[in-house]
Amino acid sequence: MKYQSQKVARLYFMAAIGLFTGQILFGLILGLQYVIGDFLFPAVPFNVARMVHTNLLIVWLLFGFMGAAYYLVPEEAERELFSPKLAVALFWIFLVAGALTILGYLLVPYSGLARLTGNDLLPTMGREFLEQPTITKLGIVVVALGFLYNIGMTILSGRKTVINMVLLTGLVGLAVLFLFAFYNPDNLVKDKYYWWWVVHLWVEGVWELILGSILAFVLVKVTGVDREVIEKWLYVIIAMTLITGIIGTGHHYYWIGTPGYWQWLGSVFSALEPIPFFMMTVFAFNMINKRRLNHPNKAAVLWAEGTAVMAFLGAGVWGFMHTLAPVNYYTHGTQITAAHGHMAFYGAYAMIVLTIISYAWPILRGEKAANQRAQVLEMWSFWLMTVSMVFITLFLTGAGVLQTWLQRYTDDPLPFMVVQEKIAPFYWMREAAGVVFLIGLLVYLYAFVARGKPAEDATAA
Amino acid sequence: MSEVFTKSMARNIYYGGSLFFVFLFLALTFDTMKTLPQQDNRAAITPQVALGKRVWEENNCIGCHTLLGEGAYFAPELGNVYKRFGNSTEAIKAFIRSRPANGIPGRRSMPQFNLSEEELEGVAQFLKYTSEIKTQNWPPNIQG
Amino acid sequence: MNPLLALGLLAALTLLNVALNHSGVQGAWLIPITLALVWAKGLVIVEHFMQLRVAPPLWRGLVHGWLLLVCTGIAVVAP
Amino acid sequence: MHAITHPLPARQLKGDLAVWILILSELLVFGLFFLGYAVAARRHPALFEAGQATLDTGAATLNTLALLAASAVVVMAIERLERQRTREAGRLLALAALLGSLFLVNKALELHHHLALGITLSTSLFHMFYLGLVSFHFMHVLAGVIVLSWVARRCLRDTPPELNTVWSAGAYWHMVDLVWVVLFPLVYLL
Repeated sequence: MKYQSQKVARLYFMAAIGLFTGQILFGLILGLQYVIGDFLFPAVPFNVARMVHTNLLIVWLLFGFMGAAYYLVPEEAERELFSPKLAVALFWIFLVAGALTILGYLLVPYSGLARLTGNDLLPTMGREFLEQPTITKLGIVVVALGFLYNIGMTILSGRKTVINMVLLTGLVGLAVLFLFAFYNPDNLVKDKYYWWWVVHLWVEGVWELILGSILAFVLVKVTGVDREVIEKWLYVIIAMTLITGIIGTGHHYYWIGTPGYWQWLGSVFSALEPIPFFMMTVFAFNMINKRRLNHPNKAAVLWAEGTAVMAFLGAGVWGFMHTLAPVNYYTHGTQITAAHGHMAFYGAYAMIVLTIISYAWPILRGEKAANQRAQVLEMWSFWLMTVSMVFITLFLTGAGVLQTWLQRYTDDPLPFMVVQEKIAPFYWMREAAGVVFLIGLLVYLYAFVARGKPAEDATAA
Repeated sequence: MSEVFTKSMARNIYYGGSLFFVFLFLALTFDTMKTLPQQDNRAAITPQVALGKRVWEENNCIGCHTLLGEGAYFAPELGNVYKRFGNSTEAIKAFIRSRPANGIPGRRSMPQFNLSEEELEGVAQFLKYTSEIKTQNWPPNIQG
Repeated sequence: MNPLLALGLLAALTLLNVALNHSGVQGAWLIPITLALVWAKGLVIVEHFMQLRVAPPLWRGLVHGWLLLVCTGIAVVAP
Repeated sequence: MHAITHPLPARQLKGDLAVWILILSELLVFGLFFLGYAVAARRHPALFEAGQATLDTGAATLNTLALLAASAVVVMAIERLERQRTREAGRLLALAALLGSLFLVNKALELHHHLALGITLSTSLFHMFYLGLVSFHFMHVLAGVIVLSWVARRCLRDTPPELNTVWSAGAYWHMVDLVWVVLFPLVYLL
């Protein structure tokens, strides 16, 4: 660790892992509710559990991104963080606000939460992924602005590397696009149209800039390949991401009341969306093959490779599978979407956060890499989680194909609930794969214990 | 190497290309907003429908159902439920009203939301309005 | 090829194409011929304007492949 | 047996790899739209024939010639620049930009004519393809003209950009031309 203020990242990483664990537990509850319909009903109905599952995902990824930024920005800018105190203060504000929101979801009926937080004044609640009370959304804006100020001042007054500039554009885009969460007209079509400006332009736009810059940073560090080479590929890859991804938003505008031309625009541009992911995979493996040093942190290298592959499979291949309008006409809003969502989020975003944590955590403890045993455990957890995510995706795909066939495609389509019962075996298998994922996560957590005392404390003693 | 590959050109492509497509996207958004009145059934948005949308949101219906295919995949699509229920707002209201507070043993069940008559009517009108949005003939059939 | 000569060739091919399609003649061969002319024009642009004749085979192949694919694709699909 | 004394000159891609990656992706986008057009035209022959009848082939032919001429002039300019005749190159590039602008004006008039009739992307499938393809291509020509004008200005001031940059600009411009060469017969003639 070169700069003292990088230490702030530890707090953020700890919170991220904690919330990740919560997300997985609620995922298992949801999976069970798919097959045992009255599980925990009416105490934790499905909609509440799902809201907790998805909101925890978003929040832990944001914690991860912020931690990553606090770690890598000072090192890239070659100066201390502008204000470590602000970073710590924002951490606690964000954590407490997040925890209160989750508790609100679990303890108060959602309509009560809406009343309690004055949703009538500026109604923004009750839209998928944006379920947070308006006051929480305002809190997110405040935290984001403070965070951007802190990171921006550090970057602009230090060395301006490509990695830092791309990260900064990604973070600014993240904050700006979130403002559309406050636009909620009575007109459902307009509501949906701009809702995607947050959701799609986040995950298939600015978040990919963040992903790209974190991956590039880790690759620079673990391969020793010339920064110049990595940076220009970073530029080209994210350029391709935006060129295909911005108009690619059109694949969400097929059936929500928007004009028909979006079917052509969305199909063509999103057919090309796998290209930047493919380039990222080729790029990551190329850099690792051309490495000029053997970094002792093998686990971090594995996570980086895993991100490159799984992002391509989940976002690229599984996205392409149902992105063409004539296909999407039948698969829209089925378990195919769920399959794609699971692997894409895990492969692209969960794994990149786990990559930077894997790389940075030992350094924050004053060692270059974890001990052999801890690394082996971490790599076991990598394989357990990744392989079970592949199976979760495959089972959901099976469920989705069958659902599409029975409910949408045959001459004599069956009602939703009848179909759900027919595809229950797939849900059971998905739940089993989910349990294996949890075991992988427990191994991951145990790997932290197996690291032993930090080197810093050891020298101090 | 037979190719020249410079960082400055890569940067130009990133900024130039992004800007180009941002403009294109804004232009398309402008056109979409101009076209929407013919598609989005806005004439039907009464205060009742607006109230219904609020009730829909404040009970987090999207947490189980899909609406025009977006949402959770745990419960049936509701974009066309008005038509599926025989073009009847009464049937929708009756269904919501009749949900057992403690669920159905072993099965998925919609919670009892204890909506007022006014709220019930609002939700039903909101779903009627939604079913009349021109969605390029989606969903493929009445089952949603 | 001298650029002006190339330009002359391209202009001639263009005018030929327009004349062909406006002469009122009909026939199953009209579309293949039109696309063959397009392909010929594309060849001149790719080889002599974009200078791909001196480029590594991969890039040359990619652009030529695109041109061929688009021309034959349209010829096959067109009514 | 003769030993080869002069190695063959190394094969070289004229222009920056980053630009060529962009060119390839643009070609892919246009290619997919072209095939989409062909499929749509096959499925609705009457609609597309009627639509085509309303287009002004004469103006489009003139436009094709302007674009082709601009491309040839760019090649001539680059030849001059490679021999350090910078100002001459600058004048030729300015001519190319002018020819490009001619295309833009002509096309803008054509688009304006259609828009004034109240035609939009949603009027019919034909108009969606026609307006969509033509204005998407229009934006590319516009970008190309801006780039060419910038290079021309630098050359005229005797401070030309690096040869790699000029090649890149040229390659992009030729791509815009290449796309039009397919687009023109597809939309206006077939």
